[in-house]
Amino acid sequence: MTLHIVNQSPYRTSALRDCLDAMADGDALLLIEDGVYAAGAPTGIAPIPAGTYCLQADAVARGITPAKSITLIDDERWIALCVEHTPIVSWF
Amino acid sequence: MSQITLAICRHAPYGNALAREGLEAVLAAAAMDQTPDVLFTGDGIFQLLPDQAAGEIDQKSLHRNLQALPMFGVEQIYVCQRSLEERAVSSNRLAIAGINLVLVQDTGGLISRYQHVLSF
Amino acid sequence: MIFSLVVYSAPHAGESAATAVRFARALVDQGHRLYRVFFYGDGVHSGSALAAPPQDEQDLLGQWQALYREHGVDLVVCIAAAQRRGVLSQSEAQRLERPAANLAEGFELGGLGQLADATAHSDRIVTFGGSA
Amino acid sequence: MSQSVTIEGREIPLDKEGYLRHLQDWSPAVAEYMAASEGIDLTEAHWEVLNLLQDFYRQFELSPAMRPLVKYVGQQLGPDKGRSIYLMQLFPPSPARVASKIAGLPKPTNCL
Repeated sequence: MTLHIVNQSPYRTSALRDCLDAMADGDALLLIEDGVYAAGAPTGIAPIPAGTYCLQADAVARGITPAKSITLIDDERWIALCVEHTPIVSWF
Repeated sequence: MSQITLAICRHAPYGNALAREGLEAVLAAAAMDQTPDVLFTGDGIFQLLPDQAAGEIDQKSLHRNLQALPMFGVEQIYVCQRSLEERAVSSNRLAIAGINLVLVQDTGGLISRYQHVLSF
Repeated sequence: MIFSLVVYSAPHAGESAATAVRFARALVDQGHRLYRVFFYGDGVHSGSALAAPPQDEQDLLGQWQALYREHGVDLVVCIAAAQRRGVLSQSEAQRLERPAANLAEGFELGGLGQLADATAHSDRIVTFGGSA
Repeated sequence: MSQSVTIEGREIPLDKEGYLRHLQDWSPAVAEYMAASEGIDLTEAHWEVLNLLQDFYRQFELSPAMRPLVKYVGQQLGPDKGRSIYLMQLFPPSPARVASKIAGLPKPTNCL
């Protein structure tokens, strides 16, 4: 199963949309850096799948409160996700 | 048999160095007999447009570099069909001599076959 | 598990240079092996010894160098990308007849073959993309 | 140390490794000079490969590494010549690098 990592705001580039188009069943999605702007209120640009992960520090830093369906994680859990998944694809 | 590495090219040529440097990385790996598979998706499909006259902006033609792929042992590339449709680019404009263009609908399924993905 | 990282963003330009070094530190702290960090594109600026950020800002160069000192992490700056952007070792500066060298201690210049080699020798590759 | 040579009455600036500073300065006489500095006396067999390298560069805007060079030579000149040993005999010790230099292609970015 693939781990997809998105670090771009959904309002600025197509990274998130391209990523969602390329997700297979069972894949995981992690939002980091400006990608966390997709984790707040529903954007209307692209619905975020349930079970999506969000790097907590990046959300907190930006004053973003992620939706309830999103799992907040730290760097350790991020690494664990990398161990659990292959390949790892970054969208930027 | 699936390969170890997939290179995903999703940036347009010229506006971003990543398109050229991604291709250089693919060529370098191929020259070392570690030829990756290559997927063009998103704006990366614009790299494949014919009639690029990059000399007009004092750049080298990425399209000509792409034509060298068969010399490096890359004889097939994957192209995301949805990206082509979104951008109104017809796949029959994209022919490159010596390269078999494989249109992909299920990019997620393709990606899942590899151990490593390098994004460019 | 053996990891390699690929870094595209210049320090203090895109955030991902900082994310990458934080991730790298967390990796080795958890006992994973970091086989190589490959700096490509604008990421090659990470290897410049001339960066002098103010004291109240992150010292990314120092953090990479600490990883090199403490864990022998292989910090490879792509030579082709570095030549274009002006990150040169002493010998490259001489060879290319440039007036100064700036490759920081702990970093080495290497070819793109080192990226291919990293994919062959790592269980996982994580790319830290640019933002431009 | 920068240098220049005078070839056919023209002054040609070279960098310290003997590469042309300006690619447009290349001429067959310049090639003869550069080959001599690599200890190579250019024969027809050499020229056949040099011309192909220039074709390769015109076609692809790239200087070839060894693997594509061998393939290209094989396609154009036949399998007997499309072998690394053949190119090695003509342009020792590193055919892609040495022949590219003599053919007036850009200096490679990726060799230390």
